[in-house]
Amino acid sequence: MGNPMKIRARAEGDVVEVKVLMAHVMETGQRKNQAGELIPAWFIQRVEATYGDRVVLSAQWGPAISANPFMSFKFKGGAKGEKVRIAWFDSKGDTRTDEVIIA
Amino acid sequence: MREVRRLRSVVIRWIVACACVLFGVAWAAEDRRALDEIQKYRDMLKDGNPADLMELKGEGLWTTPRGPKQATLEACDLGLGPGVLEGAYAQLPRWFDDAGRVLDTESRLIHCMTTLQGMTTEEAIQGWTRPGSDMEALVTFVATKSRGLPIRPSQSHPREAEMSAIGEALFFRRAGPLDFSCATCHSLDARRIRLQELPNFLDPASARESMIQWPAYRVSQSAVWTLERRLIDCIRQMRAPDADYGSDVIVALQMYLQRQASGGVLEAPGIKR
Amino acid sequence: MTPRLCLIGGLILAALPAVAADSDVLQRAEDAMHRSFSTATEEEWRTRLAQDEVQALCSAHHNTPPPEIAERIVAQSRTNIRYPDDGKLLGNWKEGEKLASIGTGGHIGKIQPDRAGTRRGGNCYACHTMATKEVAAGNLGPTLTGYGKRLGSSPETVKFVYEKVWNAQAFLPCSHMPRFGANGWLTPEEIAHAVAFLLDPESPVNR
Amino acid sequence: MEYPRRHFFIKAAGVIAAFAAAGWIDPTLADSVEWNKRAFDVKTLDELVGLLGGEPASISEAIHFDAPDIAENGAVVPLAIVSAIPGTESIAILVEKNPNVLAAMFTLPEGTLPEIQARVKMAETCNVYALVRAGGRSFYTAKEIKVTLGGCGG
Repeated sequence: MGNPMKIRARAEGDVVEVKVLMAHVMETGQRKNQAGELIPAWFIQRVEATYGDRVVLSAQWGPAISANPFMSFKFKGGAKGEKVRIAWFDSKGDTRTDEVIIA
Repeated sequence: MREVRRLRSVVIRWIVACACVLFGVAWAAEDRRALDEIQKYRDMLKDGNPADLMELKGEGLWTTPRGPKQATLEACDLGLGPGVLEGAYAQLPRWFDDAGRVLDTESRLIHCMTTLQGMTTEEAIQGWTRPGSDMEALVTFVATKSRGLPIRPSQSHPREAEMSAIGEALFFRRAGPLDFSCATCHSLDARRIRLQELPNFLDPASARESMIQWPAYRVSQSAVWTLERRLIDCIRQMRAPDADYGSDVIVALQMYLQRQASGGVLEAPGIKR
Repeated sequence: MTPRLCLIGGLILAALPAVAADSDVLQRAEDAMHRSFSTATEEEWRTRLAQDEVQALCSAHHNTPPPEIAERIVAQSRTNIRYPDDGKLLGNWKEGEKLASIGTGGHIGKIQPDRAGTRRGGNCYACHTMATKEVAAGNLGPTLTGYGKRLGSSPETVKFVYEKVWNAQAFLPCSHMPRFGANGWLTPEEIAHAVAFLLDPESPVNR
Repeated sequence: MEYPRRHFFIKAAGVIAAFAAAGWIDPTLADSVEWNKRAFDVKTLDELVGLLGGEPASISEAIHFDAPDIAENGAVVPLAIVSAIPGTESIAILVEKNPNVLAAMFTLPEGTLPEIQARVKMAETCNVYALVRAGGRSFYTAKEIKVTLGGCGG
């Protein structure tokens, strides 16, 4: 299920800025271990951000996104005190969802 | 933060000044641009330090009943009394009567995990060489509880002064096929390995600037490293065999470095190459 | 050293802050070493952890040895210089260029040893600016850009540069630079390649 | 791991379909709950644009691409992209010399600003592209980022 994300969401006027850190190895499948064997790929493939029922961002990622990914984006129409929810889905079928209250 | 930036700009100016005298203005401009861009790179990474994830994980480990005794670490005494976390990291390593040794953060946590939770040492440090290990998470969590406080390693026991003196001797101790010691890279001002700026641990200002950042997320490792992990790797880079985790050499070096950096206000966790 | 020089040396020494560590602390540091590398083999103790005389002297004096010890180090460092079998001290600069960039090799232990067959390099760029096209050059040592242009390539110069790379302490006692030849890190042929990289007019160091 | 995976796909498929129907998602980029393997297998910017449809991408100064000229480590290269192209629907990041060129595609539903920050891995010094899709057309800007060697080298 993975470790918790760290999400920050801040409203300024009617624009909410969301910053997300995710705990994930983002293994490319190209690296070798000490024994010289390839380490299998394992990375987040899709990310989805929702505000209430509204999708505010969806993303598809490849293994070239850095380990422990960080992303930020902004959307209009969010209100303080409401929640933003982030979900990720990885190449092994793992998924994790966390949410934060907009400050 | 302002002081750190000012220091950096002083360092950059110093490098550039020397370069101008020696090799001409064009070369210096190029070098400064490189350092400026690296500074920009670091600034862009500051917001959203993945080490924050390890702080979260460490807090979870601290408050979760674990080990054969199913106890949490909340009664662990890091030197300021059972359960007192605020400022404890900033004053380690220190002498502990109950252990009869000078201990650093890691070895004190091992002590708590074995005594309070009933773990073996092997269980306590399990996976410490791998990214995201429990020990790195716990140290990160403990260190953040000293954020904003000055580094002030304990000076209450004569064995602490002895450890610091041993640490200084080890700092200068050259050995191995490349004749390296810590001082080879860390006893001169404004030096770099490739583009990597090196702290000069003989200069308190430079020592502080470096030490206030540990534990740090290391982008080259995609992982948080504690100072202990970093020192063990420095010794590996010097082409020595592996030093034991929590061993006296590692504790003594930390004692010396923390003393050199006394007064530096902790910003942990930092972000480093 | 003449008596007069000795006197000056002694005065300089007296004026310097005491840097030599006291022998009791040095002994305790050695004891700490012996307690802290439980997995090291006997060979590793001999070749990686124990100090030779020069290392021990430089450590004890924090790399600023008093004159008589400095002299001893230089004299000793001049005794064991070996040269390539074919006598050519100027090798192939292209090979030297490769060696200058390679920073791997020689890592041991269980945590992150080098993979079998990892090339061992000189890692010159870690500490020196050489060809200007390499942006990521360190500055622990002096810049070597245009070195050959400045020094030329007379036989004396070639010999000096070869010996300097072989054992920097033959010229500067307690130099931070590894004793690449004396320690067996690079072969005489590899050092000749490094000399060519520094001095050959065709080398990017001099173009 | 089989069960949760199926479970998630079924659930997520419903959600995505609903949003796609509402017109909030660019169908060429995120119309499927499946990862777009074809897009991530492309070897060039042109190939990706071909896959997305429309004319070849044109270079645009309306895409502001902020990143350091030199990265201290290729494992983490921070990027900030802001598009001033009206009707920006998605932003993709491509790294020219990576084994797989496409690093990420962000789909921006209505109400989401065309501003993205992310961090990518770079195998070596090369161009990084920000590719913007708007009204079925493709625009891009490029920036060369140097990846340096740091540390002790081992």
